[in-house]
Amino acid sequence: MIKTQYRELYCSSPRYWGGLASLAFIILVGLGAAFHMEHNGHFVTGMSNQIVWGLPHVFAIFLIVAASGALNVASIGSVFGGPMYKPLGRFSGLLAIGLLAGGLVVLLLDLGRPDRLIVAMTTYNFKSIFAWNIILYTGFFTIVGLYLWTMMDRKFEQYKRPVGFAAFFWRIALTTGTGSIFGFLVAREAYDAAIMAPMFIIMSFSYGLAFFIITLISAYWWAGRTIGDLRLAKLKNLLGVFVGAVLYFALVYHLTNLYVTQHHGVERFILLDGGVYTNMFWIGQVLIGGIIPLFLLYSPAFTTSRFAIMVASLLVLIGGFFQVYVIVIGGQAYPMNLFPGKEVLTSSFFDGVVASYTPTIAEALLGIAGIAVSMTLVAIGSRMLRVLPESLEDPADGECI
Amino acid sequence: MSCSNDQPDMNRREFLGKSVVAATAAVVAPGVMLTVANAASDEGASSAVRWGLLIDTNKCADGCSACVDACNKENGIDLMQRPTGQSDEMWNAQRPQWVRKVKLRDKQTGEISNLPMMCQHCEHPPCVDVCPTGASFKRADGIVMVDRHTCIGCRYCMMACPYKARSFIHQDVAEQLTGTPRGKGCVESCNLCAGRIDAGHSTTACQDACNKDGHQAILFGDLKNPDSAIAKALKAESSHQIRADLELNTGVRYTNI
Amino acid sequence: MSTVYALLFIVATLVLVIGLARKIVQYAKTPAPLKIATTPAPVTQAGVVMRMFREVVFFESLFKGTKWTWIFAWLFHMALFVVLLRHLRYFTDPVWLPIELIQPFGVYAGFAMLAGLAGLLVRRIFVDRVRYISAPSDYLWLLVLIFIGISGLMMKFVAHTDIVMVKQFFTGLMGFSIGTLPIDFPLVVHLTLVALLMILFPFSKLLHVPGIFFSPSRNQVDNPREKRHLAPWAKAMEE
Amino acid sequence: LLLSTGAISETAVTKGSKAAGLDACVAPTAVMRRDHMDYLKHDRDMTVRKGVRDTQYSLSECVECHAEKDDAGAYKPVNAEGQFCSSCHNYVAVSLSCFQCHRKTPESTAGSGTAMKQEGSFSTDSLGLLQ
Amino acid sequence: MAKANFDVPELKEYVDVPELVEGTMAHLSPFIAKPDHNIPLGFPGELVEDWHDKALEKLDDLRSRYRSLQVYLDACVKCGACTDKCHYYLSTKDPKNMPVGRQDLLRKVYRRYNTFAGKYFPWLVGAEDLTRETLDDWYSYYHQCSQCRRCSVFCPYGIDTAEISMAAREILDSVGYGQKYCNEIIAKVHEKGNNLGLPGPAILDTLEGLEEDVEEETGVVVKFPLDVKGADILLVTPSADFFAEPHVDGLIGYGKVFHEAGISWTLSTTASEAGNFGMFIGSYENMRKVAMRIRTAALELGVKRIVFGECGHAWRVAYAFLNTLAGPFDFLDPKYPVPQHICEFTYDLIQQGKLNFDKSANDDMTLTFHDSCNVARATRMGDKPGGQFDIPRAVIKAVCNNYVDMDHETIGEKTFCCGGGGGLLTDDLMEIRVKGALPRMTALQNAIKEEGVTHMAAICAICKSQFTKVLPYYGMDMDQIVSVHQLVSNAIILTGQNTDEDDADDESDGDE
Ligand code: HEC
Ligand code: HEC
Ligand code: HEC
Ligand code: HEM
Ligand code: HEM
Ligand code: SF4
Ligand code: SF4
Ligand code: SF4
Ligand code: SF4
Ligand code: SF4
Ligand code: SF4
Repeated sequence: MIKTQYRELYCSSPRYWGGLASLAFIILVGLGAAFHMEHNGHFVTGMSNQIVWGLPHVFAIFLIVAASGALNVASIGSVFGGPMYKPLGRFSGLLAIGLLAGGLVVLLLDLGRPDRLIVAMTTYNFKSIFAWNIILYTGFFTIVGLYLWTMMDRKFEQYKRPVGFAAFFWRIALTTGTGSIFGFLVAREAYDAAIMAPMFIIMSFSYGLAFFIITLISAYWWAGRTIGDLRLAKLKNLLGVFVGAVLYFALVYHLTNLYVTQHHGVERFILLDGGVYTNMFWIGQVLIGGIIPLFLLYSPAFTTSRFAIMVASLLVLIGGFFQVYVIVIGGQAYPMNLFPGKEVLTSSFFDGVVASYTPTIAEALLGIAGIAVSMTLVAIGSRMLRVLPESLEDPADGECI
Repeated sequence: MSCSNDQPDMNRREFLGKSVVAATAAVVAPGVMLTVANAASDEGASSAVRWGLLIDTNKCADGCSACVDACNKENGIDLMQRPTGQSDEMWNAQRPQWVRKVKLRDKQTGEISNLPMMCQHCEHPPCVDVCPTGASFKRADGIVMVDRHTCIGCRYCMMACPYKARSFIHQDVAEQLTGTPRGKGCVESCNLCAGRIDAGHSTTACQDACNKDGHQAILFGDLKNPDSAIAKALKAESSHQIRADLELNTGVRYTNI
Repeated sequence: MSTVYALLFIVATLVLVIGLARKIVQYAKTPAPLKIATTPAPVTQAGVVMRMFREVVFFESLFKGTKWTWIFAWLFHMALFVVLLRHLRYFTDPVWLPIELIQPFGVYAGFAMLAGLAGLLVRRIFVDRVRYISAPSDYLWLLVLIFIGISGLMMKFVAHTDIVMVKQFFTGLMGFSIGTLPIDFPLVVHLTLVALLMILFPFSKLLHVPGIFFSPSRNQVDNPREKRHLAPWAKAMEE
Repeated sequence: LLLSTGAISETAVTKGSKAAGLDACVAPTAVMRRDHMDYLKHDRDMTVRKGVRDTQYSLSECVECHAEKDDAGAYKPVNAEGQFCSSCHNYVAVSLSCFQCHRKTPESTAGSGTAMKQEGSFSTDSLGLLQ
Repeated sequence: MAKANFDVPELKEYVDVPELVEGTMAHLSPFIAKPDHNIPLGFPGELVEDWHDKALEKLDDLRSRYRSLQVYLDACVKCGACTDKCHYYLSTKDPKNMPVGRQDLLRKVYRRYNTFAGKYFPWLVGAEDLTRETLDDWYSYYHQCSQCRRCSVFCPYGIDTAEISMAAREILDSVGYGQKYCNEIIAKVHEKGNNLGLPGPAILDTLEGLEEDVEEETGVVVKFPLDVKGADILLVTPSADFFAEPHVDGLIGYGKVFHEAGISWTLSTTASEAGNFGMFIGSYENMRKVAMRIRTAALELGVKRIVFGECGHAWRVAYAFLNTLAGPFDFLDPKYPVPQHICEFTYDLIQQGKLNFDKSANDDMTLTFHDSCNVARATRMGDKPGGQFDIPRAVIKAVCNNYVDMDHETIGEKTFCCGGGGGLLTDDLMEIRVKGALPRMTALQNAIKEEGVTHMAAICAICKSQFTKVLPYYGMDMDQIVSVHQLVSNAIILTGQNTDEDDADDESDGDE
């Protein structure tokens, strides 16, 4: 069998530096936005005491979820022994690290007191799932870092599988943890569901793979390398399965919620009369993020169209973004029912009314900067390290099924 | 939703905590209490007591907001300036409110009731459970508060609190009272007037205000001391915890909802 | 005691400055008769500046060479850089704004520096090839820096010293007046070792600092065909 | 030739403050200069977490004692340029974020703005006197 | 196959960094130069009495003349990045073959006599006296360095052990302790004009033979001119090209390319050697003297351009030093770089579409390319950094169908030396030559196994000679090494070439 040759990503300088420069610009703008938010206080955002987590959290959670999913390809390659995926393992590890870092940057900069990062890193309340998440995140960096190392350094090859397994379990734990951030919010009806954690896992698979496909194709286009159709077809089919699964989980989630009488209100809100959230659910999550990509991925008309795969992946991401938005913001917007059987006539604190939230540009810029941070890390990482195979031409013989 | 059954067990504690003595002393002799209160405060918060509030919604008057105003004053919340450029709507949504007035109508009977909502000082506070740094904490005497020296402003506690009892400080705070430091980027909520209580007072600011207006809707006291007014009152009539289904065993109880 | 330290630091500074200056002059004066840039090398002066920048800031060659060493070495040097910047607060009044802003990072950097040094020390002890090439001084340098770091962090976290006084002492010294230094054990250790470091700097492998800028294989433009490059002593041969 | 003794730091205590009239801080000066941050931190935790209010190193007391009054008798914030805390903190560039939350002047008993001295209302002054 | 009186390392899939074993190569040193090798070069005939002081004096002298030496002696931090980069260390485990170990042989003496710490605390900084043992160590280990500069790529300060080796060899020479092989050759060049000592008539004879061969093969008269005044191009090529396989096939290739380009060219008897062993012994004076022949020849023949044939260190001296040593070349045509590499020359013609190839002529081979260290790490081709990697590959790919690279860790700027450079290409050093080839052989073997490579092309006379010798030790065939221009020669279709040669031209498209 021909050995895979990994090579730093080289492409013509103006292209590379130009790309980096524009990413850097986006990041700079985002940092400016974050500074604006921190300097003035969060009153310059659309967030309030009702919607306490706004757009930055949507971005952050989206990226973090995608991060653990991005590792999927590596796991299939070295944990489950999918030879077709093996050469992609390194890049998948790098992307996972990049996405997580991007997400965390956003999360950090959205804190009320980011200057107290050291407090967050040194004082833990082990009862808090959030604290566990901090450990899970740092652990993720370490383990995926090690995993990358074992994949790249022949001397440590023998540890590849055990570390790969560890990374695999860690990342399942991480997504479960992220999902549980919501699962633990028993008070909020939208989140109080055991299915939240597995749903996050499957969401992570889908977004992570979509990110993977997009970055992979772009990287290869950037550097003028080739990817074989067969490989892409595999990735594409996998993506299709994940997208389907996400839809399925969403269905189960809402069905089980409908089963619990208490949750009828919030279900009605999301599915029927939640205004923007309902639209986002049906148009954003289901249509853009589910049905259209499925069509693009499975329709015979587009079997080998790379463009279709790119568009489908992009739509999966957009749909996923809406999905997280509906979960995070929609879940908060729906009022908590403190007084069953009563109707709130007046309250200065918006009891009983749907909270409104209009994100500001600053929040969006911060979130986008997070994505830019991820992409910058990936761009720099793949230039500095040998993560991308020289060529991803389909293997000549059908050895890789 | 009636929960007289899960009220704190008040019979086991027969003795009086030192601080209760001190508290009494403080009430008895406000002018000369300092050294005494000092001794009391030396001990800090004691687990021999559990502070709580009992709110009689029947007595809470429609249109009154004396408790809210008093709280704002007590804690220097009213010193906060509205940031320039902020709309009314956003100011309302973003300004801190440790206590709020809620007016309810029963969907069946149409009965109107009024009540103040503040942190319920849960015995099993979700806000404390979720706080990553342990900034949200419950003192030995049952008061739940935020240590704003370690709060990172993640707002997870706000997500977790079933009562929306907490506020995030969205802006710079130019002026504070010495007793209640507060500033941008942290989360805060009713602390049962901890500073006052530690200094030996036996009432909260909101209670004082309500009493002053003649409503007597708020009663502060030690839930664990069977002889305290609040314990007696709780025994006398059935009270409610809001969202009792969550089994948080709140320290703030309501009668007549 | 304060006087002893004052004198020590004056001497150390003189040795450091004069010693380094002499070395730099020596390097600058010694001709590089042939073009020996390690290729592929930049073909323009601007390219050389970029290359040097990458070497100095990112340790590019070391990165290519040995990733483990790179991680620790880079961590150590970057942290050292931040720590030194943070230290400027003892010597400038008023403290410059950027220096003020990095203050909080200086503390993390202190730990990072120790971590890097520890990694380097472990490698020096356990990798047989590196052990072979190490002389006692190679270990000593690492230990000196480690102890400087430990004593510094001790002052931060265990036994504080009076920083205001330290600053008054050093700013005073810069105006050639001798003040008093608080005599605290960690500070004494810290300052003694720092003085040692300064005195030995120009006589040791720490010459890699000026050296890297004068290394012909890195600082030359790759243009021998386009431009004739001739050392004075070689020119003399042509006559 | 170099043996001219540099000026030994004069005190940071400012003239118009209460401390100016006293001769010792809550601990010896040398100790305060080195360790006040640890004490403050320790006592902060005692106060906030344990409810112990009569700590030796209370920030409100620092302010009480060290804040300087201007000619008009109004207090100057202790973290203002040249005032007690800042005089050192600016000098050595140590951040003093405490006063983002903490009051920078003693609550003036006679003052108008912060009318706290009210019947029945707990006055923070009593806090200040607990020692 | 050659019989070795030493253990030939076994080829594994990878070359792992070995645990060090001291002294494994202490026994090996090259033959010592005799007075008649030394004296023409201006060195004492044999080891002088006061070698100790003379050596230190020379060290001082060199330090004051070479910034590289001075900085490199000071700057090393013993970081160890270079330790596992030398092919000689990897294959011999001898720590003195680690680049820094090699430098330290000189550095410890420098420290002892020239630095404060070394004078007063020698034990602290590892400083040592200059003793006869040290001198012998120098002789041994500085002649186990092929000056390939691989270590310099990875050193954070670019410390180039080759510079130190050169300095050490110059010191040794200055006390009369030179190496026979290099000094003998330099003497020959000074005397005859080439390394092999081929006299003019012998060269002429060879060239005529080549003309006949080519005509016989292609039916086209391709000239191989010698000492033709007024030719456009002076070709300077390693003397190995005049007789040895596979070098000579390369020379045929050059001739065909020049012929097709329609440019007049010539060789020169006095400059019948591209190599410049003066570099190996670090002697600026000797290097300059050798280089001056080329200038003189160019002036005498009145050429407009100078082109160098395939040789690694020759190209380094030509590319990087010629202008310095023998310049300025303002009498040549300024439109072309001085000097130009034959690959650059051919590449330009290919770019202009002036050459026609039948790529299938090389179909019996699957090729890979060995980046010669001096070309890779000390020179450039074309006008972009890295052209020295791209241009030869582009030429190869233009003339054959099957090309693959070896492991990327072993090519380009990180290429492994053939093991025979730097003046080690002598039988008395066969042990180090064979061992030193290990990393390259490993990569080649992997390429053979995994990618079906059959032949390796190179553009260096030393590499080609070395591989011819060494391949058999590793169970490969000596003719698996080929010249790049040999491939060009195979594939090029000369204008008017007879087409009935064989069946290969069926599909060749461009033989008008
Ligand atoms: C009783 C009033 C009082 C209180 C309360 C007080 N200080 Fe002081 N402080 C003083 C006096 C008086 C001095 C001057 C001592 C001297 O001149 O040696 C002083 C000196 C100091 C100094 C040394 C300044 C210098 O350079 O001379 C520091 C630091 C300090 N105080 C900090 C604090 C802090 C922090 C607190 C709060 C825990 C505090 N002080 C509370 C009265 C007080
Ligand atoms: C984000 C707001 C905030 C910041 C910043 C802050 N504090 Fe506090 N601090 C508080 C609050 C709230 C209390 C609690 C008061 C109470 O419970 O009565 C407090 C109480 C204290 C107390 C005990 C009360 C007293 O006056 O003695 C000390 C000591 C203290 N803080 C020291 C500090 C120091 C030192 C800093 C700076 C490093 C600091 N604080 C920064 C909010 C803050
Ligand atoms: C004598 C000079 C001096 C005075 C006056 C002074 N400080 Fe400090 N303070 C320092 C120094 C020096 C440090 C830094 C110690 C270090 O970084 O190791 C410090 C540190 C602190 C810290 C810890 C800050 C951090 O980020 O680590 C706090 C809190 C603090 N001081 C509070 C005060 C308050 C409040 C006052 C005024 C009442 C005050 N200090 C007055 C010298 C002073
Ligand atoms: C004259 C020169 C120096 C003086 C006066 C000095 C003084 C100090 C002081 C007073 C501290 C305590 C800081 C605190 O408590 O916050 C400190 C910390 C420290 N010093 Fe130095 N130092 C000097 C030089 C150096 C040098 C050259 C190094 C490194 C090689 C160094 C490394 C450190 C480190 C790592 C710390 C702990 C981290 C930190 O606080 O930044 N110091 N130094
Ligand atoms: C221009 C600035 C500098 C550059 C580019 C630089 C670069 C390097 C590099 C690349 C190494 C080799 C890697 C290693 O093993 O650590 C190194 C080592 C070292 N540097 Fe620096 N350095 C700089 C400044 C300094 C300074 C200011 C100091 C000391 C105060 C210093 C102390 C050291 C030491 C002690 C080592 C040896 C580490 C070991 O023993 O392994 N460097 N430096
Ligand atoms: S002060 Fe008393 S009556 Fe008035 S709103 Fe508050 S609780 Fe009700
Ligand atoms: S009411 Fe909310 S803030 Fe108060 S203790 Fe309970 S959960 Fe925490
Ligand atoms: S906002 Fe503060 S108190 Fe609330 S959870 Fe986060 S750190 Fe804890
Ligand atoms: S108990 Fe105190 S803090 Fe709580 S609401 Fe009443 S006045 Fe406000
Ligand atoms: S120049 Fe080449 S042979 Fe010499 S030490 Fe360096 S790597 Fe080894
Ligand atoms: S890489 Fe350079 S600095 Fe490091 S040991 Fe080798 S020669 Fe010395």
